[in-house]
Amino acid sequence: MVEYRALIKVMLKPTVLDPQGVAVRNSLLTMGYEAVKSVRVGKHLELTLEANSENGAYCLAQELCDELLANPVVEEYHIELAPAGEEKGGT
Amino acid sequence: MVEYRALIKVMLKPTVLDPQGVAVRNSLLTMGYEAVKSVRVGKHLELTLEANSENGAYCLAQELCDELLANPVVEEYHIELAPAGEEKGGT
Amino acid sequence: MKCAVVVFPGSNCDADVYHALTDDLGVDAHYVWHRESDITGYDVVVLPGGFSYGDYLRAGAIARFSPVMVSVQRFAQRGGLVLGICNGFQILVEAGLLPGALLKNDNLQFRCEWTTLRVDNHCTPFTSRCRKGQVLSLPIAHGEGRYHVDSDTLKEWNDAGRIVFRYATAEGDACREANPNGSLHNIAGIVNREGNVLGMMPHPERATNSLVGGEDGRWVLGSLVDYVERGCV
Amino acid sequence: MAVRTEDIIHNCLWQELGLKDSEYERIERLLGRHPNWTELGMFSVLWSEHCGYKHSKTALQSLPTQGEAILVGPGENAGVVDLGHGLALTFKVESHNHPIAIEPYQGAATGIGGIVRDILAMGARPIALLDSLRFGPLEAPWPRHIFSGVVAGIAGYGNCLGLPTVGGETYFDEGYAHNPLCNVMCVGLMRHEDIQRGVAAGVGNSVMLLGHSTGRDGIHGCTFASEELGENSPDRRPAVQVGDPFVEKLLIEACLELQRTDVVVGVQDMGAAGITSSCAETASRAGTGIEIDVTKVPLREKNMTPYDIMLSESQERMLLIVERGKENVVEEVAERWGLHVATIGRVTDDGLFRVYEGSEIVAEVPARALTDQAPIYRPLAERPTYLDQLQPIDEKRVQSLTDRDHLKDLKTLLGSANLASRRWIYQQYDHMVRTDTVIPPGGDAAVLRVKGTSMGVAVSVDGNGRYTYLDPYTGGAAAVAEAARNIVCTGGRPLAITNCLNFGNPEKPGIYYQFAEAVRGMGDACRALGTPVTGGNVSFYNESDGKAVYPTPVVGMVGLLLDIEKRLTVGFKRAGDIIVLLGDGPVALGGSEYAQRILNELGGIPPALDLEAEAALCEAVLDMVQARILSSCHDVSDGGLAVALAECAFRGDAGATGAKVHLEGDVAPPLALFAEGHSRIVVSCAPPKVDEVVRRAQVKGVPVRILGQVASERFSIFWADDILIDEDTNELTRCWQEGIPCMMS
Ligand SMILES: Nc1ncnc2c1ncn2[C@@H]1O[C@H](COP(=O)(O)OP(=O)(O)O)[C@@H](O)[C@H]1O
Ligand SMILES: [Mg+2]
Repeated sequence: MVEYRALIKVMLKPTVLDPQGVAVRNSLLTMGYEAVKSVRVGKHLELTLEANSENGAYCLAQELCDELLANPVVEEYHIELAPAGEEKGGT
Repeated sequence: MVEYRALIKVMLKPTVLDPQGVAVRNSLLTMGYEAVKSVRVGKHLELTLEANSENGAYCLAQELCDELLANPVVEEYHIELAPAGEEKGGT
Repeated sequence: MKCAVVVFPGSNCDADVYHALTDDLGVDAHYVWHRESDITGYDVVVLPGGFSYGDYLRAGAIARFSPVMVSVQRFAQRGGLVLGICNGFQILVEAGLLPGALLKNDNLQFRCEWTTLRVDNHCTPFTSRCRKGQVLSLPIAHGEGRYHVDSDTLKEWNDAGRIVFRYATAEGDACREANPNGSLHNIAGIVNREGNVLGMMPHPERATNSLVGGEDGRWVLGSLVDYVERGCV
Repeated sequence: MAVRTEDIIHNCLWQELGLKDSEYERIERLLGRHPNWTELGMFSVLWSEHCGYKHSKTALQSLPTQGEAILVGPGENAGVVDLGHGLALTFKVESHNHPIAIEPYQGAATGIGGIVRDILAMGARPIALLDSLRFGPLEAPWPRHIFSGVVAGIAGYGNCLGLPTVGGETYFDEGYAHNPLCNVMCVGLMRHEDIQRGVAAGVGNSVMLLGHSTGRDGIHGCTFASEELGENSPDRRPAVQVGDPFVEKLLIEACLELQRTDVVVGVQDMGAAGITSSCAETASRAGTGIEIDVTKVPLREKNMTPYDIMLSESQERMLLIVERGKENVVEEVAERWGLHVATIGRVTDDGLFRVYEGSEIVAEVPARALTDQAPIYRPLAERPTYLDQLQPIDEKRVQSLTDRDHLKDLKTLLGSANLASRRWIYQQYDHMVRTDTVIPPGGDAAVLRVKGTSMGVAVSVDGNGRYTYLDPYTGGAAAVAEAARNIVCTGGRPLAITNCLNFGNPEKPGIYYQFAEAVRGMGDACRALGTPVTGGNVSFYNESDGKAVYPTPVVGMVGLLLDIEKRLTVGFKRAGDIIVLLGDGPVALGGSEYAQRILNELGGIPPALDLEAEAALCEAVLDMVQARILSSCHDVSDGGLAVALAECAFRGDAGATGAKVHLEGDVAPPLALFAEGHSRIVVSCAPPKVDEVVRRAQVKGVPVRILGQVASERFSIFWADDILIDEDTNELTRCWQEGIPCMMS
């Protein structure tokens, strides 16, 4: 068993209104940052997983997303795997 | 002026309690996913920016994080730049 | 009528539902802990409001994996009546018992206030006491109540009258001004295909006594009592 | 890493922990030796102002604490008053000022968490929250950011707990621009027999920790709360605590479940100074000793030293003293609710607080030395010179303002930050959950029903920093008087108060003068109005870069309605009802909203307060409540009479949203409309009841004046034959409702 870090990005589908993104963009505009053309806000999850292989880790992460971490009705996700590396504080 | 996409990850500092991460991990455990050793939940932001150069875009993103997008007291952030490419749904 | 009020860790309207049912409507209600798997013998199961599991990740996302939800699924499949209020609605949607999703309010704030709703389908076990188009005054209290669903389902649900409540003005106009959270088509409550599972964001249990502001919640909870007694709408 | 005792002595390291040299010497004397680093840390937190009340104890001793209704007075986690029917109410206010200045959302959220655990420790079910907030003017971005963060934080935490936030108060003023204040109050309900004490009773009993795991969060939070925010504060900032309302909710249910098992002999919340203060306090209250082993504490971070563990302020934890051999009962309940639990030690009989790390003793100090033997200072009080330079606002000048547009001024006031509708705030709070909120936020006091009885409980939180700045004694008294008036306006009889005293650095004589005078005023008012003090909280050092906050005593009051059907609300009920002003105290423009917003005058001399007149007014209204002759009731406070009347109209029932009022008298129109004063209440009644209202007022010696009539939807105020104000109420309502949302968007 090896430890992997799964970096998971969960975003609202492009067709779903993201009021948070709109609000962030508006405040940036009032702060004078006109160079910011659009903002979308989603979630970023970092998991430490045990798996036999990188592929196994990927499949596990995918399963977790499908089951719990993302809501397929409105969200889409993207998984990246990284070596476990330095432990960054426990949960 | 060129368009860039800034992908920004904002996470609670490792020493700060992440109640969401703990709750997600606990529920994954009761669902039988014992291979998941830790979970942390943060934000992912995608911005479209106009800048003169990649470096300019990076500095702008950094300024935005310091000013508004991240809370330096409890959070840390990480910026990645990508070519503007395909627009992924505007705000 | 015998009613189960499911208690998830973090539920906080369980006692309110229990109290409204027993004290104001004279219903025989019982708490059911989320780890229990036996819900036989009940006529109605209520999933109450609150913040199950802190509403962390997404409202209702974790609660749907509570052991009791397997029984609730089965109960619903056999035609049992299930009412999800607020967080209960969010759990039903996450569990796939109702279509769609409940997203952050468009104003990005938690909202607690009285709203007015139009009854668009009075032929359900949950609205049998109402008239079509009747306007009910019920409170909302949520941060994630913006109903969203894909356009095909929306059309199907619309056409089949499965959208039971819409936020509307006191005159019954489901306009933008009457919408407290940006919900698609002002949707406040929907029912499943079979008509036995209803989810709604507003809180009928907060409006069963004039002392705390109104009695319109009895139109909903009382409809259930009638239905169970009569066995039909 | 352990700091060696030699280094402590050589480098005077106690100074880094905020201890004075004399305090260090006192510790040496109490121990008869040098303290080690962990011990020094323990003293530094318990002897901080926040925990030790070093500078405030003497003044606070003058407050009245006895009364018929008092079941538990100061000294416990919260005071308790009797409601009758075997029921009791517990309540307390606490400040979280420093944390919100750094991180408004989490600062406010953890403030709620802390006060709720105080109530929980008394054995009560928390039933309601209130919040008293102060920020700088909303025109500036930083106060807006703090304000919106604090409101969101209270909402985020309180709503998740299922506790209704039913009231509060919110002021915006330059005096808070650099020192925002957040005071939160929690109210709990219980049966008499369930009252718990924070005692480590019964030698041999187990000391258990329930709730969250322990991390490095907030180490030295209370030392930090006892310092000014200065240039170098960022480095001294303790790790900000992040609240976990979900775990707190579980903790509430688990503690209440344990309450029914009889295995718990003592409960103590863990707030400031975590394990150190909770252990020391329970042992010292019980006159016992306590020993614990830090290796038994569930941790969430690696490499934590005994020092870290003892001083951690991790949230959502409770300390339980449990009958020996019954630990498994607690463990079962903890398991059911998914909470961490651990037996970390036991009660002893030697009066010592002994800390082990495994088998090694890492600290050993008398519990009482920590809790009761902090030095007591009698700071120097010196009347600040600014007070002698205050001049009454030149009323002649104001009287000459005959050409003012009073309607325009009224609209400006109604839309101003301090007078505009608070709906933007309380609609973010779940104020209805638990279905007991009979009078929701927006009235004078909030009223909760007590299910299963005909009773109601009224709660209010009040204070006026600007008045206190201009007249500290009267400001302290006025906070009590206003709270009482608010309770009485709903038909409740005031029972008792708790307070939160927010001041600058007490080591400065001018600040201590403000403090001592405000406390004196508060004490006099409590005696006059029959509302003893059941406890409170002091927050000093609200200064940044040497500039102190407005002195802000905040009073949280509870009252009782024996028959909730007799409650009264602000709004007019029927057109044609007669509007009557009860009380006729002196009015002034000093410190008023009118002076500030319209005249741009910050100073002046605020109105005087006659406590006897106030008491008579309260009695008169309560008498009328019993007789059921009133339709509505509202006190005249910020903004003066015109604003109070407008508020009655805004809240009026359909068809009763207007007023037609005639003013006259020896003051000029602007003063009659907008000057502020205490001891005034506007009531309305059906025409046939007017004589009785007048008679009952006169019996109590309360001046009465008939002002006019409730109208259907027009708001007009006349002066002899002149029209001062005449407007559609809807238009005024719009100004009032849009005030805050406009400033926040
Ligand atoms: N921060 C707050 N949280 C909840 N309610 C609030 C808050 N601030 C003000 N309110 C409510 O708004 C109403 C008006 O407040 P205020 O003007 O302070 O009343 P009063 O002058 O009668 O004390 C009250 O019902 C009060 O409880
Ligand atoms: Mg008032």
